[in-house]
Amino acid sequence: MTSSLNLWLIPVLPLAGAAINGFLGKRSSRTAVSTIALVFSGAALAWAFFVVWRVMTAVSSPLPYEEYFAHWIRSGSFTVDFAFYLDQLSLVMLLVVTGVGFLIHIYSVGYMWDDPSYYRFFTYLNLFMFFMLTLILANNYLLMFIGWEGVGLASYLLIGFWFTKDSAASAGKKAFIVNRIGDFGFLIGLFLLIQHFQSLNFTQVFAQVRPIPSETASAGFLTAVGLLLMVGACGKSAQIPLYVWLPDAMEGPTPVSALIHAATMVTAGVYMVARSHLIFERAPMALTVVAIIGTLTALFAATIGITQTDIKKVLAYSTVSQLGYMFMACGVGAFSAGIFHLMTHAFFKGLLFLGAGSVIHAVGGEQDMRKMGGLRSYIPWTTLTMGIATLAIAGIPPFAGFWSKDEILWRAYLANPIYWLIGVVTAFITSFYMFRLLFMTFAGEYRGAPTETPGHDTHGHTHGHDGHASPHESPMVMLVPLMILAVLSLLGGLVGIGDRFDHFLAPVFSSSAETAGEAAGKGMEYLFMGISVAVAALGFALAYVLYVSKPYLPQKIAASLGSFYETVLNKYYVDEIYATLFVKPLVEGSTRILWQGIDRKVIDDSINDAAGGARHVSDEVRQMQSGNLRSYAGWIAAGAAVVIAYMIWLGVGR
Amino acid sequence: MISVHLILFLTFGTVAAAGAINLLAQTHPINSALSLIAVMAALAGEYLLLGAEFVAAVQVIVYAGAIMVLFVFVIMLLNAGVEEHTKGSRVAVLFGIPGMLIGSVLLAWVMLRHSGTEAVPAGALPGAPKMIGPLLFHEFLLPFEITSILILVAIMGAVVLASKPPTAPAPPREGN
Amino acid sequence: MVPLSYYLVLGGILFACGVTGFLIKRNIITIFMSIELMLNGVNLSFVAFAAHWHAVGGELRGLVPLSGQVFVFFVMVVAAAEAAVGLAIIIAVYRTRETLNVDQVNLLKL
Amino acid sequence: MPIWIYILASVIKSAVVLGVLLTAVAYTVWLERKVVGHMQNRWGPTRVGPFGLLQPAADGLKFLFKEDLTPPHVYKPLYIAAPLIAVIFALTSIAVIPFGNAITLFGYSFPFQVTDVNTGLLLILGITSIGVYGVALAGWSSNNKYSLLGGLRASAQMISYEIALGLSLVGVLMLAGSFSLREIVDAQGGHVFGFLPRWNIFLQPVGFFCYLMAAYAETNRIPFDLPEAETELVAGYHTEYSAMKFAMFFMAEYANMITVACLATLLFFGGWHGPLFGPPLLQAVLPLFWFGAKIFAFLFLYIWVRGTLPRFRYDQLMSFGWKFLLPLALVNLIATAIAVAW
Repeated sequence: MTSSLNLWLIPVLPLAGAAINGFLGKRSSRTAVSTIALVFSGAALAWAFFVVWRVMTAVSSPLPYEEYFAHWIRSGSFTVDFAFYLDQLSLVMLLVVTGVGFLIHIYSVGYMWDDPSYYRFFTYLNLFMFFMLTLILANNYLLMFIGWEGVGLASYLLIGFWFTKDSAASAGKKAFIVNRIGDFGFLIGLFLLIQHFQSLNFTQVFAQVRPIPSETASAGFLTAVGLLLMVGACGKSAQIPLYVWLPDAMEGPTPVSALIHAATMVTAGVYMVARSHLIFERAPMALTVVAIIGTLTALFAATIGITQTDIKKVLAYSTVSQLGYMFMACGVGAFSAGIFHLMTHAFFKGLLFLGAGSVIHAVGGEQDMRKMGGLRSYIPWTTLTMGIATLAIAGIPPFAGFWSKDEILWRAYLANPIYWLIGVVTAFITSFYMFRLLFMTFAGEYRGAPTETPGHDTHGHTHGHDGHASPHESPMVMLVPLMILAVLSLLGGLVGIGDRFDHFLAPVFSSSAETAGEAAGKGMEYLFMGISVAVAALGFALAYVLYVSKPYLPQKIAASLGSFYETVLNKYYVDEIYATLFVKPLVEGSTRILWQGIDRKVIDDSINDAAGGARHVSDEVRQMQSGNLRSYAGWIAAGAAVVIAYMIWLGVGR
Repeated sequence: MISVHLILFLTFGTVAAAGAINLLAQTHPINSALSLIAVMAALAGEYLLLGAEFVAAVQVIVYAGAIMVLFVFVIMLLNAGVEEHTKGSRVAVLFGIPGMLIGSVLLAWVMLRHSGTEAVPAGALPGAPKMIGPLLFHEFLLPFEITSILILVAIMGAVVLASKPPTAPAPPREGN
Repeated sequence: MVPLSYYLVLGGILFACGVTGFLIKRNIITIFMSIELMLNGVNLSFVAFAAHWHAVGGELRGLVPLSGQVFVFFVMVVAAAEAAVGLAIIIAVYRTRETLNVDQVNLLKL
Repeated sequence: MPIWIYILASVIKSAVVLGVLLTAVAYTVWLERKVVGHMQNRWGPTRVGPFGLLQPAADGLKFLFKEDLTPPHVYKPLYIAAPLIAVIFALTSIAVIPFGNAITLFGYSFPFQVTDVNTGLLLILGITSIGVYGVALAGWSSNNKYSLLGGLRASAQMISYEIALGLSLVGVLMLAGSFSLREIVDAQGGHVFGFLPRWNIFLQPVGFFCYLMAAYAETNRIPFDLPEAETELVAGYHTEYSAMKFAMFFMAEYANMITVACLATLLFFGGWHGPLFGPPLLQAVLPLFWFGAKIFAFLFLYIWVRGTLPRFRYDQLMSFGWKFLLPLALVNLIATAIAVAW
């Protein structure tokens, strides 16, 4: 193969940035901090591009390419190395992460400029990049898991970035804990893998998996592994039942929501499932579970999205539902479609969040859409870019979202029309609430009071130039990423035309399901395209009617729906249910039994008694230490006699 | 048959044992010291019997000539008198003496149980300086160096310990 | 020809006398001498063993010839060091406590 | 040779050597008095016999017949033992000293030496180191502060200088490669550069200097005679002694001087080596003559120094021994080692 690609540089560069900023940032200027952060993340992006160039120009495609860095665990036959693995899948992820990450870095420079702990933010951000890239490039599950946990940590730190704010801190904790639940499943899955394959290395594991026949008849070992991995994925990618952390995660700064909780980290689950597709393909039951979970999540989250009024919450739920789409794709075996949607979603959802950030920035920290409106005249660029993104997510051709979503729906139909039906409904809802968001924010006239400082404080960061009466466009440094992302979400879908993306990823997902698409006639596919477009248009129309032409209708409808509306508004009371089902018993139990029962009564008492006993004994024994030299000598002599006797006994025994 | 070797051994051995006993019997440290010197001289004789002439010489020079002189010197310096009989520690009597007796009896039993098996000829091996030297400076170089460091440290420690502590100025006396 | 055990027994006697002296003597200096006595007993057995191993051809079994005698030198060095430091300590103690009786120097405790 | 001849020869040799030694001791005293006297512009002993040659005999008689009184407060056993120890060890060390080559009588070869031990030098060192006890015990047992101080000084001084003494000899030993005095002397036969006799004095001048200083200190001679410094401690360790016991100390001191002189001759001045000429009988006797001559020279040096130099102060003594002599001997040792190895 060609000479080394030095993949290790890509993760290490952001780490270096994080280290420098973390250790020196406190005393260096904002400019220096942002320079460091940008340079290192940009370098990572550049190197990623270089790698792509090398791969593309290589005469014989060097993929999959493995790079051994250092060995880490060597226990018996089981070895885990710091080694990196690059194939088409990780290549796509690599580009997405570095690209979007870099853009969001740039954006953050403007967005976080006034934050007191500016350097901390970029340290965390670079740290996140490092872990995310490790996750992507790992050549074995364990290293992947390190990245997995690392991004969890980074997300925890960034959600709780404004840790002085109670809600932020608790949101961070919530995210962390919920993720732990998922990771638990993931870990057990890994243990199972180790037990059966004595390895976590992708190539080795998959090499052993390939010959195994599909467990169609009965759920076997691979099913178990698949389900466990799915649990992990649910945690990380916010699927039912573990999605609850993602909406709260919006407490973090908006760029974080864009980068971590929309574009990259939350898709790690999808990536992981796609990465271990061989296992899933041989475990149809697990695959079905994936599909069902994805579908339900998509619908469920979308419905919640309708009622939310916090602009970021809406986006959060839409993220959850889009992730549901991806899992649906994976579930029906259309991994490449899932990854495709992952990529496009990274573009337009990142763009949406950044736009939302720009809006929030514009109105001075206000997040409630009811206090917005008519902003298009104030912030035209943001309006334009967000419009593009909305079209993209709603699935209007030729925007990116259309291609990927359509692909997914088509594949879903091929697998099972039910999926397709739900998918279409979800698509309708999606386009509805997205346009709702768009109209509520930009259309009509401005409903918010002239921006006031408290608004910022609730948001935790104070605004650049206070005392302005009206919303204002964001600085260029924030707009440029918006535009780039807008272009991407406009054209990003084109790479999928004619299954080019499929063929690109074909070496990875060389499975039977891939070719099914060609089996069915193209004509049907076009028909389905039409349907989904029509649905999207329908959603647009409904949103236009409700929020532009007849703004009084929504309240009526809400009133008529009554309790159901309440339920949806309160997110189906899922948080409350969880609280009563799991949290409260846990807290009670650990307080009563673990703390007061075991810790106090058993552990502490035993320790105290041991100490007390030791004191009593030593009080007696202390008398032995009379300080008289000769008595010591006496003890020694006696002891020597004993030793001699013992040794002689040994000698005689032989 | 009683060889000259055995006779000499017994003679020196008797002297050594007698000296050791005398060391215990004497109440005045200087007598104990002298009897110890006798023991060492006798041991030097034993070493000669065993052919370890260099060891014998060093035994006389170092032990009898230097270490014991040091002892005598200290006895004279502190003008140590006959030791007074304070009440001893019960432990030493109750455990120490019996322990010592048991141990030595056991050892003697074991040794004599294997006695006569191997006989050591007179001048068994010539421990000439010419042979000791290479040993000290090749096979046992590291221990040798370490002991040299040890003795150096000991010298410094002795100097520090025995040097007069800085006496604090006496407090001014009130009254006449 | 004298059996090895005789030498060992002699050494044992000296050692036992040393222990006894340590146990029954009150004078610190005498106690030190008892220690020297023990060391001498050990030395004797060292030399005897050296001769013995030489006699039974221990060199053939990979033993360093004369090593027993070499150990004696090390013991002597240690004894010298111990005597120097110990006597210095005795002098220091005598300066402060005005006595050489170990029964009256019993600060070696809590 | 048959064992009885060996024993007989040994007895004769011991008797002769002892006689010669005692005579030498006696006449060294006479010599000292004479020489010092002349140095101080006096005559020294003249009355008894020609040039007072019978003076030693007279002294001996006096010591013998004087009342031997023992002070009541002394610690008797050691008080009596001390002079014996001193004189015995002083006289013993002469036993291993060779005076000349072996001569052949009746077909047997008899070395001019009481006994030839192949570690003779070590033996002498050991004996001299034991000799300390005489002085120390005398000082302690006579229960008198002057004596005690003398004894303390003696023991401390001897311990200190013994180290320098031993180190100064190691150089010679390395050159000769043996502890046997005879071999050491044989190693000094012949010449270097054709004309210079290969005596260690030429190869080991520093060693010789160290040896001389240390030896003077070991024998408690001026300028190191603090143990018996009459001006501070009445007579040092033998203040309480009288009559024969005192004489024993005296003899011990002079015997030690002679031993030291012998050693110096053997180790540094090529022993009995010297120009041989004349008929065979003369050739047989000349070595003895050379040996005696060298020893005489050393004794004379002793007396000369005594007549010339003042006495050290005690701290000077110690600092000289530890801070000057010992390092010097060490340096010499290292230099010699390097030279020999190379």
